[in-house]
Amino acid sequence: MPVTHEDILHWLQQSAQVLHEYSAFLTQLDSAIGDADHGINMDRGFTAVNAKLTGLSDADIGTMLKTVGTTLVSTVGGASGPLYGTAFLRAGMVSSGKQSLETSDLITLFDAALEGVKVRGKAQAGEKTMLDALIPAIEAGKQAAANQLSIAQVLQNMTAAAEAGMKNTIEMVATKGRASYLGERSVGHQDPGATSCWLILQAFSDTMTPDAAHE
Amino acid sequence: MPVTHEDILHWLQQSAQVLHEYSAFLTQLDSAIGDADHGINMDRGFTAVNAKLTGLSDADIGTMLKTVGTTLVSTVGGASGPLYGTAFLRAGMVSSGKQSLETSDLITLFDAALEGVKVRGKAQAGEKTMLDALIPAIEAGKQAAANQLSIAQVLQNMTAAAEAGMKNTIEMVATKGRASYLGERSVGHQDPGATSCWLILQAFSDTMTPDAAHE
Amino acid sequence: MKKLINKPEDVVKEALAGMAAVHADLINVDIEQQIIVRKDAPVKNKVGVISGGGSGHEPMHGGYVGYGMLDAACPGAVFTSPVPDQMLAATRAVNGGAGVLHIVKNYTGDVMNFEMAAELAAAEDIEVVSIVTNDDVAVQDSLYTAGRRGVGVTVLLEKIVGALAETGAPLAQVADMARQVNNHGRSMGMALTACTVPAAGKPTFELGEDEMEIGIGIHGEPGRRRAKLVGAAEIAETLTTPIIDDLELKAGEQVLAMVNGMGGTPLIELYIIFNELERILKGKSISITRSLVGNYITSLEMAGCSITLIRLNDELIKYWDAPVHTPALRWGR
Amino acid sequence: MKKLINKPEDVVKEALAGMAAVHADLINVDIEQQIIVRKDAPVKNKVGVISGGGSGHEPMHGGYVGYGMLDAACPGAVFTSPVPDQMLAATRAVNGGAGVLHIVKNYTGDVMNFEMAAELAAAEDIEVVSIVTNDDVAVQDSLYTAGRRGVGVTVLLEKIVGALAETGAPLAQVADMARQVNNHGRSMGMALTACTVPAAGKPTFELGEDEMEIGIGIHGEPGRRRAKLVGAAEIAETLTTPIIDDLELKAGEQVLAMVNGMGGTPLIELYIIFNELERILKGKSISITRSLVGNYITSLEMAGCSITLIRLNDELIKYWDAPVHTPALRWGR
Ligand SMILES: Nc1ncnc2c1ncn2[C@@H]1O[C@H](COP(=O)(O)OP(=O)(O)O)[C@@H](O)[C@H]1O
Ligand SMILES: Nc1ncnc2c1ncn2[C@@H]1O[C@H](COP(=O)(O)OP(=O)(O)O)[C@@H](O)[C@H]1O
Ligand SMILES: [Mg+2]
Ligand SMILES: [Mg+2]
Ligand SMILES: [Mg+2]
Ligand SMILES: [Mg+2]
Repeated sequence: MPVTHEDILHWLQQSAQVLHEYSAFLTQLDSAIGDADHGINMDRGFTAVNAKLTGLSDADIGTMLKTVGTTLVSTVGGASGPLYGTAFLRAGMVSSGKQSLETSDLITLFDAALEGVKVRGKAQAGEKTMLDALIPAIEAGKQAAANQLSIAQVLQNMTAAAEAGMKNTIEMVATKGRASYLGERSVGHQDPGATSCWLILQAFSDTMTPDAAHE
Repeated sequence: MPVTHEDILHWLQQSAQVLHEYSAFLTQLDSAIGDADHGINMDRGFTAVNAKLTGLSDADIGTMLKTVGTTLVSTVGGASGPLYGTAFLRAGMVSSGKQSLETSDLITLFDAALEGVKVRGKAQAGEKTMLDALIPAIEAGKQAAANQLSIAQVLQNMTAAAEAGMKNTIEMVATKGRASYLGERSVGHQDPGATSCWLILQAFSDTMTPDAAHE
Repeated sequence: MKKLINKPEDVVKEALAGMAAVHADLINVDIEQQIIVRKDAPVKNKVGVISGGGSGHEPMHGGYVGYGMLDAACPGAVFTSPVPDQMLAATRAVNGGAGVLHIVKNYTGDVMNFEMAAELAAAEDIEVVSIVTNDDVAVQDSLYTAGRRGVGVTVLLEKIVGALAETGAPLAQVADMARQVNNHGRSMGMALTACTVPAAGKPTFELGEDEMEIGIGIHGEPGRRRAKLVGAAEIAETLTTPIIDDLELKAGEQVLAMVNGMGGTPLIELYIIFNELERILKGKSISITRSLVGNYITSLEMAGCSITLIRLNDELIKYWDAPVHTPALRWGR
Repeated sequence: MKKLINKPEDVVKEALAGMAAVHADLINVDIEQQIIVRKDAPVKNKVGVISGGGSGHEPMHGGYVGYGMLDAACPGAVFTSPVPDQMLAATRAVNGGAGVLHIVKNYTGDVMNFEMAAELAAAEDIEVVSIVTNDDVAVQDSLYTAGRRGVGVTVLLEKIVGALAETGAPLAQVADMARQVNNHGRSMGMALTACTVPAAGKPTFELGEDEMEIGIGIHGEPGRRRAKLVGAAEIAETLTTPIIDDLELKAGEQVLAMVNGMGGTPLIELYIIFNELERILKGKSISITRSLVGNYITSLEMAGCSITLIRLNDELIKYWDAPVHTPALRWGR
């Protein structure tokens, strides 16, 4: 079963809800190695996204994701605004006109998003950023796709890899973003952006896994 | 035995020492209903007085007390500076040229000091100030003098009355000085100025009571 | 106690040395006599205007010494009135032959010390007039008590009266203006936290996480009452209403409004309070013709604010707008 | 959390409304677009100079909008870079036909958002040059990391560059001057306490009664290291030495020195730090030719300070001394 237009809508709603619930937690993570606003930022952005979703019920997936991107750029600010904004914008650009996504579309979409984050943020793996959740997630997704797993399982594997990647950030020394100012003192703390990245992937996976939402 | 020039010197030294020891306590009292400086103020003033004492070994009692007065005026500031300063100045004026003080001289001296505080501060008994220690002390002194008690006992009675007066300030509503700004909230706190007044009298009494200093 | 200081007993002296270094173009600081004097003092035939009080209220008063405001300031120990010697030295230093105005905040200590200084100055044939500010509506005015405290109005009065003195007006007129400003001004303050006198080393009082003090002065003292912490709108209302009532401000009148920080409150919060103040006054058709928002009369690092309103007329506006050039207030030159 | 606010989510909006009311003569505040624009913008044929960043650093940047300094400022949420929409709106509002300079503090978020705004402005044929300030010596400069933060120099640079822009100098020259000031300036900060982001409700970190953070930025973050609290002399030494070393300041050189309060530290302590700074520089025969002491780039109610030094030459002095008239800095008019 491909990812439908409704699934995307549901995913975004779910993301908004989860980011709202985890707002204080993300802010607390950011408080340790950043400036105590990541949860507030993501919550503000996805609340704005959520408000736009009703107007998007007839749009194609590309338009939807591009709208998410511009909304995040216009409402989040900070580092995460341009980064997630660019990610969704790029994802939208490669999904133009689509009403549903097959596994290969999904991989293309995530690759584009990753490229967007990299170009915008000039970071790479191992610098203790959201990339350390996103990169292993996409690798796991490609692996799962190569193994012909279902879309739901592809997303489950991506989420699990993102979670592992997120946990790996704890031991990393930050060299990009605000946490880099702390140098060695950044070690021992989980990166907030990697955490929000995992939450968003998890929301996607939950959306595509029939029973997950009712757990 | 009259109060000698040396007794006065000793009293002033003793006052400086006691006010230094009680500085934090007086400041704490002032912190509750004032501005947390009375101990600091008195300590600063009597430290300056102490430094002048060596230069006064040949002076008469009047000159000594006047010097204490001007020194306090010049170094204490706040409310207590002009009040104690004026008290000692007036006490010095009525002791001009004296090398020793009989009981009656002592009463005159204290009356003059009290008059000085009253004229300068425009307060009266019952307003929760140093007057509430000084006034009952002088009354007790006059009573003791009328009963022909020794100077040491006069001063002991004065000190006891000052202590009782000081304790009575706890229940008073302040209407003069900084504590007046607290209105009813000033009740339940002992007045710092009444406390320093008691300490100074106690130092005098100790000086004149042969064994007190060794207790 | 967490402070950027060396030894508590050196705080005032070292801060004065710092001020002297930063503002060498405007002021001379006499560390020995502990006075801050306008660079070009005494200004011939101009009334000298001085003030003073405990330290810990910075920028008041030293920050207001300069063209168009004070001729000298006498900073005492932290929260302790200066001594008459300082006031006498300042009076001498600024006497340009037209007499000297002493601006005294109504605190027993300040009043008595300035009184003694005035007596000493009189003995030297320097004409001195003292005026006492007492604008704090949190304290009831009464002949039988120490009366209301002098707080925020003092700053604005020093500006207005300083401008008048700069014109060469005689002492009696300058003193009259000071009394007029004081009569037409009222203030009230509140605190979110206490503060710590360096030599005391401990906060002046303890306050719960959800409590505030209403009706504080500027000496780290508790206020008239303790209350549950509420929002900015309600706080502004609590401070403003007694001021409006006491001044009997009417619709159509105009005021100079100051929202003053107690030292530890960031500017962003003071602007929020001002926003509320504006709303309240607009609701009563009183217009804020001039305003000042920032830390002008503080209580060390205390968090909190005070509101001051002065009823304006054209003359007061003229002297408010006149050029001033001091470390803390500057415009028009 | 003890703050003079209403709802955390309304802090920025209400503070802007307050600012608009207080400084109506100098600035227009567009609450909707969340930008603060100089009253007479766009000034024809003058380079527009804008800056922006998270709120919570007041008076920066909004307090520096006005004659001789910024043409507009874009305040983001507290400690959060503003969004490109704000920067684009500000860029449009100040474009007088001579192009617009974006002054960007080096934070990943600020840099990326300003970058996107510049792209959008370019698409509208508005010439934009961005310059990035990165003066914090607490952070090691490196091509492989986010690099040094932009802190205190930003304020002084806005003043100097704003004065140059006021002369009608072309964009390239204004941008060159900005780079020059940034290259010749360094800062370092320390904290005695953390601060609380209103929407977060809790202090950003915990610090013991005898501890301080050395090498902090301006976002309530912990510093490079935690240390035992020491006296003002030693603190000034700790902050100043790396600045002097990094700038390679030599005997005989002159500097513009700023001692900046983080928001919760009283002025009296900042003067004490300045006194120490003066002593240190005097010991190295470096002269403080111009100076600024006060709260200029803050971190909400954090207690602490930062020191900034900029190597001066005659040209920089000229533009520093040029008239400025903004809510927070004013002289010469
Ligand atoms: N250059 C970068 N590339 C990728 N991600 C980054 C980069 N810089 C920061 N991030 C991510 O952004 C997160 C912080 O976002 P947020 O707190 O919203 O913004 P800010 O740091 O501006 O306050 C970090 O936890 C990190 O994952
Ligand atoms: N008008 C007055 N008459 C007599 N004593 C007074 C008067 N006002 C204040 N005092 C005394 O002064 C004491 C406070 O002294 P101090 O703390 O040194 O000065 P300040 O109040 O200026 O800080 C009070 O406790 C009170 O006993
Ligand atoms: Mg952050
Ligand atoms: Mg006191
Ligand atoms: Mg005092
Ligand atoms: Mg941020």
